[in-house]
Amino acid sequence: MLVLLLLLIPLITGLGLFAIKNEQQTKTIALLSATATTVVALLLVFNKATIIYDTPWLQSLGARFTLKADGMAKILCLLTAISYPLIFVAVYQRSYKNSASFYGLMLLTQVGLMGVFLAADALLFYFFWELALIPVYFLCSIWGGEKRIAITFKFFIYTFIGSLLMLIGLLYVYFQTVDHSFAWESFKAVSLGGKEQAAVFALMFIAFAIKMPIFPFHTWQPDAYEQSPTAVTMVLSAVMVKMGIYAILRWLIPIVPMASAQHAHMVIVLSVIGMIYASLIAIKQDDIKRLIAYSSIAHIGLMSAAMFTNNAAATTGVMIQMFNHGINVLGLWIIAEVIEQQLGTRKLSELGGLAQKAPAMAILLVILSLANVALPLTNAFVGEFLMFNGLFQYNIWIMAIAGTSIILAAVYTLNMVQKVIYGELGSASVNATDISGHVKVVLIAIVLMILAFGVFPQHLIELVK
Amino acid sequence: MSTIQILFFLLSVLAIFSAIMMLISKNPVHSVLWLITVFFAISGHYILLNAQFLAIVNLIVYAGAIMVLFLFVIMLMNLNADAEPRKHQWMKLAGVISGGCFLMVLISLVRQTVEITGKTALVKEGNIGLIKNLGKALFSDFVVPFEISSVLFLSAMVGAVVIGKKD
Amino acid sequence: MPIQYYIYFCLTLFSIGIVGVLTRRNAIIVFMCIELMLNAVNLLLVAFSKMHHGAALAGNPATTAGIDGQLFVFFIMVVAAAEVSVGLAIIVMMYRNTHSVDINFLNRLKN
Amino acid sequence: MSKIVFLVPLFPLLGFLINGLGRKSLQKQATAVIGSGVIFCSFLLSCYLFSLVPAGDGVVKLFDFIKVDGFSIPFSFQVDQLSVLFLLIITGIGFLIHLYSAAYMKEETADHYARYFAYLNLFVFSMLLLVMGSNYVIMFIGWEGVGLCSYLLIGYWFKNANYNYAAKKAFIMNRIGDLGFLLAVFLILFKLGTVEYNEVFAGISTLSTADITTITLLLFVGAMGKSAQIPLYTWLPDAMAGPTPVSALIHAATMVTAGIYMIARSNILYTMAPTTQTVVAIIGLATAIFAATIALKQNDIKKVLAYSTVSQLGYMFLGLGVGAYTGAVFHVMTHAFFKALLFLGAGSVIHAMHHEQDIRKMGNLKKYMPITHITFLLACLAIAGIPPFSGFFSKDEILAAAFAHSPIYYFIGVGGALMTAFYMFRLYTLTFLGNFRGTHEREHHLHESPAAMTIPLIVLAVLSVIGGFMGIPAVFAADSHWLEHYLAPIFAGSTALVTPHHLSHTQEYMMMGIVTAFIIAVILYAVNTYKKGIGEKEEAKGIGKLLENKWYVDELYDAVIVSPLHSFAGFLKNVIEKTGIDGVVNGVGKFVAYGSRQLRLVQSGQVANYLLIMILSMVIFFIIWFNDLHIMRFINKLF
Amino acid sequence: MNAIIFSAVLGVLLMFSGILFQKKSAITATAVASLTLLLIVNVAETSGWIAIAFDTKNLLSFTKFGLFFNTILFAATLIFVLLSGTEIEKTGVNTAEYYALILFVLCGISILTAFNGLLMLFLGIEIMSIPLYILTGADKKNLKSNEASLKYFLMGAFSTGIMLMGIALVYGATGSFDLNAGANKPGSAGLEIPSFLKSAGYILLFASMCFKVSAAPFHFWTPDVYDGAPSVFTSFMATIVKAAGFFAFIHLFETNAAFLGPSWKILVSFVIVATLIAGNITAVFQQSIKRMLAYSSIAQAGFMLLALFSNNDMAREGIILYAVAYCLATIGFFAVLIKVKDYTFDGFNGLAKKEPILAFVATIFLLSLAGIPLTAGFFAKYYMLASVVKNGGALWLVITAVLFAAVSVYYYFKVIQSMYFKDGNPEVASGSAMYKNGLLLLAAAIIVIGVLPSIVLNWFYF
Repeated sequence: MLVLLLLLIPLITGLGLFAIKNEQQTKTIALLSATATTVVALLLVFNKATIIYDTPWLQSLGARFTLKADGMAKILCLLTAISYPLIFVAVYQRSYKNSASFYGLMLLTQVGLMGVFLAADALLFYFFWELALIPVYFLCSIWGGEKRIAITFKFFIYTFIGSLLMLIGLLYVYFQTVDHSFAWESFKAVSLGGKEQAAVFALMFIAFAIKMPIFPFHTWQPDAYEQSPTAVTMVLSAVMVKMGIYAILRWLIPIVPMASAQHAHMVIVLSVIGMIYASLIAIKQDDIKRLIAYSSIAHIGLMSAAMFTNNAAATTGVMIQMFNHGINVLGLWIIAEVIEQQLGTRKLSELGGLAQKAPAMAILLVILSLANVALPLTNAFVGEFLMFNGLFQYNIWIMAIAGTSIILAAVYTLNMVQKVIYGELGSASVNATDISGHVKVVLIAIVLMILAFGVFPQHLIELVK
Repeated sequence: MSTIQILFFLLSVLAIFSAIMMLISKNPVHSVLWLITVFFAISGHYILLNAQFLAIVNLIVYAGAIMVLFLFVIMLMNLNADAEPRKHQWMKLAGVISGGCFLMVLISLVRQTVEITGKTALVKEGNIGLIKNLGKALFSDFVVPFEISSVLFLSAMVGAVVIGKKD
Repeated sequence: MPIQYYIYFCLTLFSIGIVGVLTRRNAIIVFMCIELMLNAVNLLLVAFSKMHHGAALAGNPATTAGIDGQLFVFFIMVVAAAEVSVGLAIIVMMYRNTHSVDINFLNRLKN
Repeated sequence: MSKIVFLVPLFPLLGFLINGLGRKSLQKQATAVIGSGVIFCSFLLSCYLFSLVPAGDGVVKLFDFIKVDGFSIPFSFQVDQLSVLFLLIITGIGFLIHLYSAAYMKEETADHYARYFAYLNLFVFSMLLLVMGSNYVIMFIGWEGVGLCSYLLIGYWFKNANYNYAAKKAFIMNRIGDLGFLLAVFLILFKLGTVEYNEVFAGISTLSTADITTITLLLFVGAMGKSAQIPLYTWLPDAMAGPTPVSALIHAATMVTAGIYMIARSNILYTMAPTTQTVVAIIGLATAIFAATIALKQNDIKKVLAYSTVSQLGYMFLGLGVGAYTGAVFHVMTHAFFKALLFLGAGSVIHAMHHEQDIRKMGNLKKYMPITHITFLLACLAIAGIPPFSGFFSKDEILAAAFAHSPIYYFIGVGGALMTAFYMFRLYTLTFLGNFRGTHEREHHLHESPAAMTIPLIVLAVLSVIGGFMGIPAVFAADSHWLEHYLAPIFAGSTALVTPHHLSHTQEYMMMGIVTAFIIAVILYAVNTYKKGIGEKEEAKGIGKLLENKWYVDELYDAVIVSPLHSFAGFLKNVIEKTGIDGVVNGVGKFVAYGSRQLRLVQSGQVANYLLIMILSMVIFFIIWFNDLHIMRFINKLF
Repeated sequence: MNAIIFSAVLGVLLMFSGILFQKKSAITATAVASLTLLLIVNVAETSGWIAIAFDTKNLLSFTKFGLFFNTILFAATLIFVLLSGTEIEKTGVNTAEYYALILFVLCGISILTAFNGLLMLFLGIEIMSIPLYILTGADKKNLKSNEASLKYFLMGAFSTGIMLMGIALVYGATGSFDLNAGANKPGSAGLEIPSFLKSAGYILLFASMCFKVSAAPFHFWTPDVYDGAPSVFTSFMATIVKAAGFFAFIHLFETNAAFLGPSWKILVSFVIVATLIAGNITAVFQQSIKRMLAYSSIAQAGFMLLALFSNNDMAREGIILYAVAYCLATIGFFAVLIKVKDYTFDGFNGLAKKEPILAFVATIFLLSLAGIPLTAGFFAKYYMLASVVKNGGALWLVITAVLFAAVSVYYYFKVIQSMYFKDGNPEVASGSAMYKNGLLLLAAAIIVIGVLPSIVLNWFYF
């Protein structure tokens, strides 16, 4: 029942919000809902057992409404749940036109995300997968930046193609199941031949690769991140890209293990190329949002490479890194949002010297940046350590090449830090003031999480075991 | 060559010739007349096949009613002078060629059909084409389509009225 | 008569009808060509009907096999008549509005 | 013991938190007291630990840091002779430098003052983690942590873009080394399934020589970055952008010696990998000479000291490379004393000169700053290796070991020592002797520094003078090398593996004598040459210009690595990403749109055309039907 | 049989209602009543309460599947009339006749869902088609409507000719018009050899059926006719009529596909791919939403053809679901479209501001057409894909279909973009409250089916 609440709370409030006109009320209700969800998620996390909710749905199709919260699902639900109140508080002062619809759609997205992470039935999974996408399409297209319509459209169609291919893959497996069921267990029990596995792998992998995104399917992402309203960007990059990774861990590798192992090399090489590639491009970015976007691609690249190393520790690393990367990147986006809101620019060349005007923000940005470069004792370190370790055991040379990304990460992250907060005041930062109280609260919460999970990562590791 | 064969070929040649003439005559009225000739030839075929009822119906319905209707319309529109501008030559050529291809393909198909080799259409004999037999069948086995075709007529009638009458 | 002859003949007529549909511009003539096609089919059906009848007759003198073919022709005629009434009405309506029955001018709707 | 070990790093951490969080509200006084106080507490604790060590049990586990299938990494501390020695150096010198900073940084506003102390405390914390960690991962945590603090402190004056650049450079170059370190950790983890020192060293026998060589080389790459060895040394001179006490603490006394600590800690690995040892020795030696040559022509007081540090670090690596682990650690210690002293002295000078660092504009400062002068001179003598100052003993130990290994090492090393003596006394002379060459206004303001700054100078001067007696070579008195005895348990594994070959006493005396004589000659020559000062406009030529421009290494790196990388990144961003990948993605869309425009032309509106296409497609249908088997075969081939 | 009789009789009744009632709304009301009655009698027959038994001499056979299909199409027609009745009234003066013709079309449809031989197929198609020629030309003063009508008629008659030739050839080969007649004679090697004549006949039949369901390359009439016809009748033609056509198509080839041998799969996949290309790709560049919908209906036909390709149980269930989903969404969207004056995309700019409810329901309909989950359209497409996957092989066809589904998202979402993301002041006739509520109910139905498609299918299975 607890897991069902994770879906119901945002669903009901999300739909209910459309009826509300008052902006203040909207915000309050949305925030309350998000907080309630977080509480439920926390209860779920503290409950050690795997919680299952199961009810018939489409029996003729062999699909059931099955939600299953095991460690990996829990940690991602927690991420989804936690990020929402943080986002809502962070954008509390920002006034979106038609705010009821905005918050309503945001909450509906949350339903989709939760569903994706909880679903233990392939068809249900696919449903939520799409459900998470549709509200985002509207959110970005209505409240986004200048080129929002075309960019969002590209993003939507791109991911939509992927998900349809995934559907074919799922269908294919479904017809091979013994009991004609979409249940995860039945899927796992299917043993496909080599050629079939390869086909299913190709179909499903493309969907997940686009979602994550893995080089060279990534071009929608910087554009989408740049053009989306920042609150949505936060959801996209903190939570939504994790859908792809999660899906690979849950729905791809266990179901077609042979093909996964066969293609692991290709995926890992692609991912590593993507890491280096995105890092290099990030170095040359002048737009803070695009920079974070490329940095995110690089980080995701590491996760996707580590997943395919077939190494238990690395997989653990991926799981906790999903959470940690979500938290970190959320913080970075909040900073980007604050900068853009306040100074009206995202160009690094126009910024600078914010440490003088906004010391609190500067400190928080530095800590977030450190987490971004996976400095030890920040949360990202543990994940990256485990993942690199897995990659190392897979192939030392690939790991060595991938490892250069930690240098490059330092380069672009410190570039950003330097250009934003250090140096003389830039043309746009003359009028800057420090971040407001509630943004500070959010960021401090994030920083505390960064440090807490950096020093005591074992709690997360225990959770995902 | 028996009489029937001679008749067959005569009628066939007549029909084809008339059809081609219908196709190429510039004056629509001429076309109508040529088409009526075709229908007559076909009715001749029906008689050869001892399908007397159909032969008569063909004459009455087609050559009589339908073609007269055509003629009326053409005259109503005063199209008897050649009102038709020339079509693009290539389009004509393409039409003839594709029609020819279609014919060729179908004929080659028929030529390869094994099961009809040596089969003949019963000429002169066989009385299924007689009105008595047809009537029996029509009102017993085929009464449903017969009744249903009334709906067809009704709708055609309604349609013609709806379309044709002045608002 | 060998059935092939009928088939070839009917197909030829049918194809002439097709060629006419493709090459003529006058809507009425086009329609007439379609009628020609229908007639070709009719004759073919009757020929087949007699063929099947002939085949069945050998075994059973009282058979009515093949009668359905001729009845089908009857229904085709019914339909053709109905079509003609509607079709001519449409052509007349068209003519009233445009004073033309040239199908080449039917290109307000395209692309 | 296990109960209090964690307090040692905890105090600086507390200091960091209090100063960092309270920087808006704390008075400067309070900041300084807290900042220095916590370090002093740690120092006292370290002293206590020092007294416990011979009896102590070593490893203290706090909690499980990472525990996954396959391996577990505890968060635990190892307290033994080596770490306690470093603890003392770090907290001791750290405390002095904190004290010194309290006065040196007086001009900063209260919150920046607090920020400074917070960073400094954080640095000490990280450094303590580095040396106290009982496994490579904890060491790596400290390793990166000190890099971070170095970054923060170099860029302390964040308004200056150049300083930020220097800070960034330091961090990134360190990261290059860190990657090597990390790879080594992974390799250890892969081969042995553990990163705990005790277990690694115990399991070493199961490893092949190739593995050990790889591990040690990779670890050494880490050390290169942290301890500023060729080719990763260029960040250290630039790091002088930070406040001078920072240079003293981080870039002279403690952080840069982390590489030496690490190798000393892993001595058994290195001993078992002779190839690596050779590499270490050669790189150390090359760095020692190379940096010394650059130092000869530098005019920035801190730059000279920086290159000197790089050079001295090179000596330490030489020592490690030739197996003189004790010597290297010994040199770390003495170097910490005198180099910290030199930096603090330089800081005192800079403080007096109002942040003027060009030695060509100084001179005759001994008149205004007697304490600074004396202490600085003592430090110069120590670094030059004049007996009985501390530097003599430690450097001699290394050189002696080098000679035992290969005389070539020795002679080159001695050449470096001579250069050291030369540039140090060039520096000393230009700064303190001769006439003052700055403006009158500046001369007017010259003053001795306050007590908070001079007391550390004096303490360090005393240490620089007497520090060497901790390791009196056997040639003077048998069994009087206290340090060697003290550290013997740490290096026991290594000493067991190598057969020591001692030089004869006569030989040793002779070498000492000759070298000392040479050094004294060089010193005199330097003092003589530079008494008059050097002109600012003096254009260096030939090799001098080369040295003045630091062999153009920075420019070389820029041309060979940085610029190509940037243009490659630009190429990726503008060409591959935009027109390449995104072009393909958008191209699909464009292709569809183009297809749409073309395809709708088929919809010509002409009935005849439509019917024509229908007829033709029927013909095609028939053709397909005729040839279905061929087509099927074709399709099957395709898929 | 109920449906055939009642639709014919009620059609005649409606014809006379024009004389009885002066007010057009009364005629509409009668139509609604008639359709409801029709629906009821059909359900009655399906469930076996009241069925007019009639010996059809094996010419018609009333299966549950066919009757259920009838129910769906009748219900769709009812919804169509409820939503767009006022528009039918506005189209011309002959309201009663239009309703009568619609009922005659339904009569034809009832035959098509029950035919058991080529004769009834032919009659059914003609009864369905001839009223449509009229309805297309209902807007007599509008040249586009005239043109569409004439084009439709000429091409329709031509395809009838093709179909008849096909029937004739089949008859020649088998001597019967029964669907299952004339098993192939075993050849010398004991293998069944396909009868060339029969195959040729069925290929021609295939072509003409393709024409009826507007499958490429026989689709050319569709855009022009749908575009030219009065919008309300386009809505009817594009949905109910087309669905019936599909039923007939699938029914016709259910048993007769096998003997065409491997070429059958090639032919169908050729047609599917061509249809998907022609529909989707051409739709991308359209400026008029109405014309875009015409192309999109071709594209949807491409998807429905997958049922023909797979030809299994799942395909049959799927075609039901597809019919429901597609009819509801298209009828709904047309009901909105009719209210907007300018049919171009720009004419929809800013609709969400002016008429939020219309825009919202239109969005749901479009999402359903695009096959987005949570809408009925998803399961429709899902079943189609699943039926093909179930047969194994032919993954490439599924992938192609899916890629084109993604293309379809492009043009459907362009409408959403116009409504929601662009500013403008569209001229839109505001509908009555009943109309809006009806639309909302329809949208709700689409979502409910999208979540629980078994609602529809369970009726089928009872």
